[in-house]
Amino acid sequence: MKFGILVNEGPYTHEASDTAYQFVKAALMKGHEIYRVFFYHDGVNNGTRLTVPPQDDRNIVKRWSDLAALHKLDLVVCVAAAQRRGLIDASEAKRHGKDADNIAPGFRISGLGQLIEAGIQADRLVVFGG
Amino acid sequence: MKFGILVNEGPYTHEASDTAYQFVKAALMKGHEIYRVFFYHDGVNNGTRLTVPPQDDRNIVKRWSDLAALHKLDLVVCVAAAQRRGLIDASEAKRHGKDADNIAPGFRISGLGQLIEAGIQADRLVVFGG
Amino acid sequence: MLHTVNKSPFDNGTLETCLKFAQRGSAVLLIEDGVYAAARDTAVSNRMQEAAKSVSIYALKPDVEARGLQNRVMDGVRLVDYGGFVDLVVDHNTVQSWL
Amino acid sequence: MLHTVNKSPFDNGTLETCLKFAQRGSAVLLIEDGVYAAARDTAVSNRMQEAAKSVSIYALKPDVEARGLQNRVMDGVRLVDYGGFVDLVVDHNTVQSWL
Amino acid sequence: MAKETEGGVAKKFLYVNRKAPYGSIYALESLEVVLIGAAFEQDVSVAFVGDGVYQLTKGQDTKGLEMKNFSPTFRALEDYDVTKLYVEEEALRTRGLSESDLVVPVELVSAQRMTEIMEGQDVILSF
Amino acid sequence: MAKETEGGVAKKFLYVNRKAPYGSIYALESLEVVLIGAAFEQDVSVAFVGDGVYQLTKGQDTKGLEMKNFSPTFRALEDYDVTKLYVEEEALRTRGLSESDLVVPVELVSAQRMTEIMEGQDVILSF
Repeated sequence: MKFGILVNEGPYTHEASDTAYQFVKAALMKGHEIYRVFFYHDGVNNGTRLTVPPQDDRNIVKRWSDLAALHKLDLVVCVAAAQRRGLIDASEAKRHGKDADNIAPGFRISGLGQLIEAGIQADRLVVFGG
Repeated sequence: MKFGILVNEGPYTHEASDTAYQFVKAALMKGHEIYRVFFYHDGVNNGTRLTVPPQDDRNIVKRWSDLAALHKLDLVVCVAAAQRRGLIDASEAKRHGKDADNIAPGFRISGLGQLIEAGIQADRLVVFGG
Repeated sequence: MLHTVNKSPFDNGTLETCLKFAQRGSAVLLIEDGVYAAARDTAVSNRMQEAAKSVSIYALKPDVEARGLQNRVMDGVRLVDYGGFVDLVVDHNTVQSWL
Repeated sequence: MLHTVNKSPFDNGTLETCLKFAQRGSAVLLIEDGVYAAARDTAVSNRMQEAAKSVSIYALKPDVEARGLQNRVMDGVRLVDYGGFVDLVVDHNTVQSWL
Repeated sequence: MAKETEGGVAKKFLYVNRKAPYGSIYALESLEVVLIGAAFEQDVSVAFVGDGVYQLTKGQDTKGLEMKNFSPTFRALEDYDVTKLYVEEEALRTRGLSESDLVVPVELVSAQRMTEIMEGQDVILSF
Repeated sequence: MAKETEGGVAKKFLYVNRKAPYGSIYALESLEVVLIGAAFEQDVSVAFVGDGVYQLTKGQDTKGLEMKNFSPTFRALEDYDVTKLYVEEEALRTRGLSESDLVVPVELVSAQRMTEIMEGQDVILSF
């Protein structure tokens, strides 16, 4: 079965990102397909490569990046939500005259249409929020 | 009177940062002193210079930076909370091998002791949260 | 003591918790989504009228206006602007934010 | 339909709202802080027992264990792991997350 | 439940709004999803339950907050062919509100009717 | 209310915990403030009300969440001279818990007593 996943809260602050990650991992292990993971609201903050979590804690961003690399997951960060919160990639940085970017490997920035499309294409859309 | 201010939520997502900003501005207009504004939990995200808010919306980060410049405010971002969430300055970036930093002008990163000290030194500590 | 409450009273227990611990004579300032508790004729307005007998209730005017409540504020709730919020903090020894 | 609830039932109305709209025969999965509603002998356990007569109640085991509730789960609540969560989603046509 | 359209099969999308505006950004960002989603020619409904009904109230004046008042945007939904707006009647009543306090025409529904609407969907996005 | 110490005047700090652990990070980051604050030799109290009492419960096993179980850290508070832990009795009872379910010795207090404790503070940090 094909799943779409929506993550609405940032890493560490709320458990939503953890639950979504464990759900995705379990779905993959059962042979399901993850059509897309879409990050909205504060969920966009899952896509920054600048976190330095405590040594004895999980690395939420890296966990997403690694899982994406292993399973060719499509991790999409909403551009509008990302702009409000300071999550940008190199081309966005250039376009808006910013001197740095912070997006993590495996994530891409795109529009809200990608969420709707996931709702259309996937058999189930599951929302993880705060 | 001397005020300490604690901001616990990020820009745009919760109104806490707006309320804290308006409170600080009003206190300054009344001739009070702002001993320090401390950013904790998701509040650290107020300190990123990479936001690109919509044209017709307020620019929360710039508003803090401008107010800090005008009134020599001490805007302190908690280092532990910031590391979890990917808010870093140049020296933190270097120390942790990150290739970019994102802190905005007028903010500095320091420890939680700065919050306790604000509680001790200020006549009132006011908490703005989510 | 000054208490602030920033949550709507309908889907959340924050206001109730604040009132449980607010001593007679203290002040309660409704801010952000907390201002919905200041409206007349709601499921919590009796509770608020009762509370107003033992504590002073204030509501932050810019938040009241943003939510279209300016003509619905119940008797006994005083509106303050951000400067009034500052004055309330000055006038009380401590502030407790109920989040 | 599968409903998920991720808030504690004590300071928040999310569970109550979910139960209000959950049709007889649907499934309710308690996750994250929502699992506190699965505990025996609390102020909401009668409400949950009542709800269990018309909907199937599940709780996410890793969340139950993290909160030390493993020996307190009330009769009639079924524990599932993340794989069981996936199966519940597969077995129902839609999922509604009550946040 | 999906219905056939020229472009293929349209899915039934329901957006469920449970949060008041301005205190947090969920209400505004939910509306942004509805607007973008309207371009996809699906079968769209929007539900307002609990504090979500506050999003639709008249008389919002956000100047003091320096925020944008987005309540007029709900009036534009009709131009996007988003016309099925359902409001939980009890939520309105609990908050001392009636249909005349809202910025757009809506269908007031009982909890039972709202349940049926929810049960009839393919995709539910909750905020 | 402030009392004199060798280093000058100590203020009375109260940390008020109202959030359950793990569902959000407030509980953990609140504890981090208490630990850092302990070094400042102030007069520290910690209150647990509502869902905050869940932070102290025994038997937490977070392996399945891949998170760190921080409940044992409350036992270390004594080493930092943080010994005034107040728990709202009604909050415990409502949740089917008693003092024996908690990882540390605490003082169970009535709502009235908790009010008095709050009123006696100089600085209140709420989470």
